Amino acid sequence: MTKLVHDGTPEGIHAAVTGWLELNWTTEAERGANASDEGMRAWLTKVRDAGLATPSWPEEWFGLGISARKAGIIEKAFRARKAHGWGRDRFHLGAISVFKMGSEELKREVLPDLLAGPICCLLYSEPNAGSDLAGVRTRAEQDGDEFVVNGQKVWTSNAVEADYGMLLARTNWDVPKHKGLTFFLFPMRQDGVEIRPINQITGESEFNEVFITDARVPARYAIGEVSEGWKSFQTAIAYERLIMAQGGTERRGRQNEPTTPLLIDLARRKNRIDDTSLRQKIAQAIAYRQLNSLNNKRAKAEIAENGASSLMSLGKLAMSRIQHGDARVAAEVLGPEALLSGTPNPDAANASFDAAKAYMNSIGGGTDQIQRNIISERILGLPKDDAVDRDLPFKDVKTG
Amino acid sequence: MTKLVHDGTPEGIHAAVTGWLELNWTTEAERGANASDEGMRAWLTKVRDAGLATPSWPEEWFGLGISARKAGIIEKAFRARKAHGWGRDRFHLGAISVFKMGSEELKREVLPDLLAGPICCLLYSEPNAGSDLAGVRTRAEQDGDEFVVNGQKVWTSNAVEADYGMLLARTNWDVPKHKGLTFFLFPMRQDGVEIRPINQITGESEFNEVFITDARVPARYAIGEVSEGWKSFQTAIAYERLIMAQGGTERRGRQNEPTTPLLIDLARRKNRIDDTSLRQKIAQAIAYRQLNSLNNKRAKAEIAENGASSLMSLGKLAMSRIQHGDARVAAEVLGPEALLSGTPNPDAANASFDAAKAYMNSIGGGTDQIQRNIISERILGLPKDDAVDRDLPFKDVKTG
Amino acid sequence: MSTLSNEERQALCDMFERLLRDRASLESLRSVVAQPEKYDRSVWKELAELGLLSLMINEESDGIGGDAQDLQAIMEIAGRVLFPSPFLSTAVFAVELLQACKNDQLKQECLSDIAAGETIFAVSKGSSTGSWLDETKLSASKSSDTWSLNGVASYVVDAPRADEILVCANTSSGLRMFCVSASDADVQILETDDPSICLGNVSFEGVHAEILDDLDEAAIAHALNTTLVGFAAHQAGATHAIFEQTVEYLKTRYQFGRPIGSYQALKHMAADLLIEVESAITVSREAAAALANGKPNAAQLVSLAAFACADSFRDVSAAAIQLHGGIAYTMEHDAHLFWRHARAGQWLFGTSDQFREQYLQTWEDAA
Amino acid sequence: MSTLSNEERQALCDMFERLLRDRASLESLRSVVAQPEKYDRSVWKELAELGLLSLMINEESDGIGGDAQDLQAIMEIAGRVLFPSPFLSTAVFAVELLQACKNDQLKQECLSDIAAGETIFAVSKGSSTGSWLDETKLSASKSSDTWSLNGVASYVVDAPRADEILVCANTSSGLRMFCVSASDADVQILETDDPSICLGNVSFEGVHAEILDDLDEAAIAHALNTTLVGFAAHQAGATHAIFEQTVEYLKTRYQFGRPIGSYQALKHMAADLLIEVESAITVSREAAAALANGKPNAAQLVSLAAFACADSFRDVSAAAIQLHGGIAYTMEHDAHLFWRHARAGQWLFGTSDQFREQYLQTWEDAA
Repeated sequence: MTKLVHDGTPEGIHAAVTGWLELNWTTEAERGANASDEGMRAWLTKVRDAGLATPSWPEEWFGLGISARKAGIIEKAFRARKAHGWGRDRFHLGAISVFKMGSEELKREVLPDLLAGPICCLLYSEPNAGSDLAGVRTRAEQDGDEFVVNGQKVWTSNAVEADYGMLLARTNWDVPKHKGLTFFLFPMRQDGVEIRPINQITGESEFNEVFITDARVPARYAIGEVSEGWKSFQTAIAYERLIMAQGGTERRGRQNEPTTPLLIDLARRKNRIDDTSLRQKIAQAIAYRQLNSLNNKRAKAEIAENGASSLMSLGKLAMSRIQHGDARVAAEVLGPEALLSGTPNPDAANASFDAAKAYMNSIGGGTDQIQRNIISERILGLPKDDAVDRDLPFKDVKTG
Repeated sequence: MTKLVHDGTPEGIHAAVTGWLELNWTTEAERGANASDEGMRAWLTKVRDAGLATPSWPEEWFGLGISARKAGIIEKAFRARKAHGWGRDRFHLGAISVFKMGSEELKREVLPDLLAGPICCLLYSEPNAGSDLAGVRTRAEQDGDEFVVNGQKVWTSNAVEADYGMLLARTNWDVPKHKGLTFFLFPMRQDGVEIRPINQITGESEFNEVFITDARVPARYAIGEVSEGWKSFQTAIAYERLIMAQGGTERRGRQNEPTTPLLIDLARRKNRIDDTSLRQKIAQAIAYRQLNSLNNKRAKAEIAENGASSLMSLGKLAMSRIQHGDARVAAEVLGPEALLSGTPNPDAANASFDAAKAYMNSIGGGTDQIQRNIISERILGLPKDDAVDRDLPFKDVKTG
Repeated sequence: MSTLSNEERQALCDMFERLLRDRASLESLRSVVAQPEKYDRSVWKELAELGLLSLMINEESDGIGGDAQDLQAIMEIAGRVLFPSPFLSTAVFAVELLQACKNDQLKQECLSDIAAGETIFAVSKGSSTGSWLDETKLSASKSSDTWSLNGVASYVVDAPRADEILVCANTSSGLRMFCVSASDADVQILETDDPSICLGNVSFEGVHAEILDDLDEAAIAHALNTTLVGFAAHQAGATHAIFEQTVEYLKTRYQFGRPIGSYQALKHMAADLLIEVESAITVSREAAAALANGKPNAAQLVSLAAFACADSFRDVSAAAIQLHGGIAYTMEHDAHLFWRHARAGQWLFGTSDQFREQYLQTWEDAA
Repeated sequence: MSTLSNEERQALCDMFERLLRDRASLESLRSVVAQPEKYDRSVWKELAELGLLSLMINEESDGIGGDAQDLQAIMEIAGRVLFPSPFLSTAVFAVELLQACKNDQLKQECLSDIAAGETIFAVSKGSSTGSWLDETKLSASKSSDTWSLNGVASYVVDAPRADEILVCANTSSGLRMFCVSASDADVQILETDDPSICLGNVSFEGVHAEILDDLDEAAIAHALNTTLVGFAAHQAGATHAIFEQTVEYLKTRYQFGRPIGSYQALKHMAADLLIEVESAITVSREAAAALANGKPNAAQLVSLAAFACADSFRDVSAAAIQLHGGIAYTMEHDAHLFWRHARAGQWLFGTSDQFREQYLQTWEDAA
């Protein structure tokens, strides 16, 4: 429990954290953290206790009470040393949600643990609640000071690794859909939680189905009030978007502008680079990617200047055209080779994989159609569709 | 008033009408009909009186009371002689509407005249009632045994030539929109009817705006009951569709399969026929046209066999892709020549005209979007959108 | 012209449909194509017993004597369940070629073996792409009355499961077709992206071959056109099936308290797709009718059907995944089977671009 | 780099915007372009007085010394009202070429005439298509120190209203650029589909020409790129304007008791178009910035802007008519003015296909 000592100036913080790392992130500590769960937990506990996991949080809550900008100095120092454990105030959705919306009691109970290891998965989507997340039908019924949970969740990544799930469940069926939901920190390691991998059309299994049968969650693990979970959930996904945007732009940047666009490389290797009409298609595919990358760049500049940019909302939809288009051009470059698959045919296997994977963008995380709704309503200000289910008691909402 | 005498057999009818034409459609009669309105009226009166204008109607209503199939024999004979005046039971919307839906009194009053010359225009669309025809705001108010009409109609063809207009007007504003409409046979030749040509983006003026100010229509000229005009109107447009389908398929047939597709001809004349990628576009354009033509052929066969074909509803939407696509390929064939216009540059002028004219199909007579609604709801059985204005008193319907 | 009456054709179709429903449903596809030969030999035997393998064999050779329209009707049904089999290669393409040649003994033996379900054929242009619109890479030479073949034929449909291979080769008197025993050639099995197709590269090194007598390029083209009509019909049937399944899903899947098929964006996608679906069905039927009746525009319509059906299938099956949403992103769902098969259809006999070019030429020639 | 501060650029834009609002609104376009010269000379004079015609002229030649980014900002504004004028030919392309040459007297005279609004220039590659990516058809020969030109330059922008023509011609030492008095050449006025552009074919028969000294192909390419950025910005501005007008219409037009912009089919069209609109604006600005700052990828971004802006404008203006419905099918409505201008933009400096090809080459060269 020895907090980092610093003088509050950027220089002072930099010196303090560098010194702290020098002292603590020893070869031995590094080896320990990378070797085992216990080693990692020991290290993360040390980082937490020094206030370095969540420096922007108040001192009484594991933080140093410094500004986000100053917290960035700490992140940078950790990154430079390739040390683990920083930035849980920015990147650990479970910890953030509990910290921002949990009760005092819950925070005292779980935050120390959450900041020292456990990861959280997202128990949002259900087979019948995809685009319509507020339509979840997983049932949580109070039984003393616990809730008994029954239902099925899908498209959960890291379900196997997770200690907790951020669970959206229905606690009241007699009110309109947004008003009967509760948002729980749900313990995953218990009987009644069965995890099955989903086989994707790409051949991957990044996601799981989670079957929940008479599983239990303490009532005090509700994040926010019972049956007011939609508000907590909205706050949580706003943080999630922020996390994805911060993590995402860097990755996207690299992906968008390789030194030689992959399609040119492929066409050269397949001796198709001189085909005039194929060249047009390759050029257009590269162009769409570059235009999107330039739009992202402009969005960042606008955010830096005004704190917001409507352009941010266009990227995901644009990416669908890019990815489906790229995959189609790649297949055309390959010609009949695209009929093949398997390790002896890596180019064909990649082209097929990319063609299937493009649906991950155009369907997952809000379909293209949902994105177009969002763009036309939030950016262009076009009127919303009437929601037929908005004011109905949920039990009366039609489900087909 | 000398009806054609025939024995009711196909051969007998054929012989009788051929004989009648031999006797009456003399060089002199032909010259008269083509020379002046009066000459034409005299001829049409003769045709009407012989029962040849509306052979499928009962004998007491200017007809011969014969089947539609047998009426076809008469049409054929007239066509063979290039004689005017046949088929008003199939192609004169005003006469058909009055005959099918008008009161006994109205029929006696106007049918004799309608069958002997006058043409009818359609006073349906308004500036604020395009896709939403039942939303017309032209007002008809009863004043004794007349209605006083005020309002504006658009997209009326033949307004200048027309003696009557088929008018859809609102007679009750306190009931939902479909329930307050009256369908009138409206006399066009009166004060208070002002006609202005619409200048289309093609350079043509096929249509007019019709401004109606305190014009009058006798109450007995309502086709169907007052304020039950939506039903009459629906019946009338069903006839209109039939007329367009019967007239349209022949024209379309010719247009679809010229000996050499126009794009090939153009590409040859412009020395672009060897351009590989242009050839792909030309081929695809021709293909879309031929596929539509084959679908129409299949539709006709299905109609002949089953009396109906869902394929009939696809043609108009398909034609939008065809026409916009053709125009674009034509411009690409022309290259910079497409920048030009005017009589010295007929190919460019045609390409520009066709590009603009394509909107006539994709907007006029029900936009592509309306067509897609119809196809998805009526053919595929997908659910209708909720109509927010269906049950509101019309005066409370929002108009922006 | 077919020797079948409309009623007989309908009875044949009904029989075939029943067989597929009972023995080759879409549900069984995954397990069937997971086997090395990628088809169900017992179903094949049943096809033989029902006489369906002799659909295209003339009556004088004890076949049914069906024509392109009969084939079209059967293949539309097969397409609906992506029926995996060497039917098109064996019972259509090979039959048409053998019937047109003058090697009486070979013809008689092969046709009766085919009808009995005992011999599987692969047929190849011998090109490096598998396309029938690219040139053959094989050469044939004759010494003391026997022909031998040299070269490689790539992407040969059904080669890994074939007993006999019919293949084009260049001779001093032009392009001719030869019959080779598959065991004499070197067949390399290709791993395919679409599990329902069977592909191989076939190398010939001085392989003994029997030439098909009096079979000129026009005869080969006619057999190819019949096969293309069959494949177009197969694609049209598949397009129709995945579209129907999608529309059904739009009606039964609810989000926000209403069927997703009530959303205009999805309704309009479906309306546009319907044009594709109906066009595919129409053109495959029209091409079959023109071919069966020897119409002068038969070749034109076959080219049109070849690319129009391939492209419609590609676009409709791709949209079907999008319209289904997440559930179609799983291997368990059938949508990707159609999508993969449509993807394969882009290359199996020739590309859409090649058929479009050929189609344009038929218009130019006609003018 | 520009000599203007951000504030100065903004002030210039505000001034230009005011001028257009007062004197060159979209409403006035039809009457202006109906006149033989297709532009408003009094507005041109005002541009001169406000100094805008010397935007691209260096400070040492008494100009504003603006760069590609300043030009981009101005042209985006011009595009919003489809401002018809010879600005791009005269105040941009000609200025850039003249400034790069070493003919001091010619340069000084021309630049001051341009700044004063007294001379109109046309600039041409001398190709048969008007495209700068096709080869010049003109040849220049020199005898006793004077050059004379022969050949025909087609689809030359602004030629019918130009006093001077700058044109490329082939010489024994490669492609060079010449200045010709328009009165010495034979200018055939072309009737245009888009009334806001002015085009001519120009025949040269032994016409006396002054060669622009030390102006090599790289210098010509740089002047062209600046012009292309200006035109791309003009198209981006026009695209933005017609899109905004369309979205506004979707909000105010009611059918079936609700704004048509509440229908998902139209909302989704608008969402897709927004990507086109923003991409056009972004890429025209990025290309301008790269060019102004001498970035190595400037040529790549200019090619990209050239076809991306042309194609976005074409697609957005075409959809705008559809989204407006019947009202946009009338001459009185502005939508078709944008649509026609977008159509013309497909060919004015080169086709999108040509720029796409050029763009791909920049990637290949970079690799």
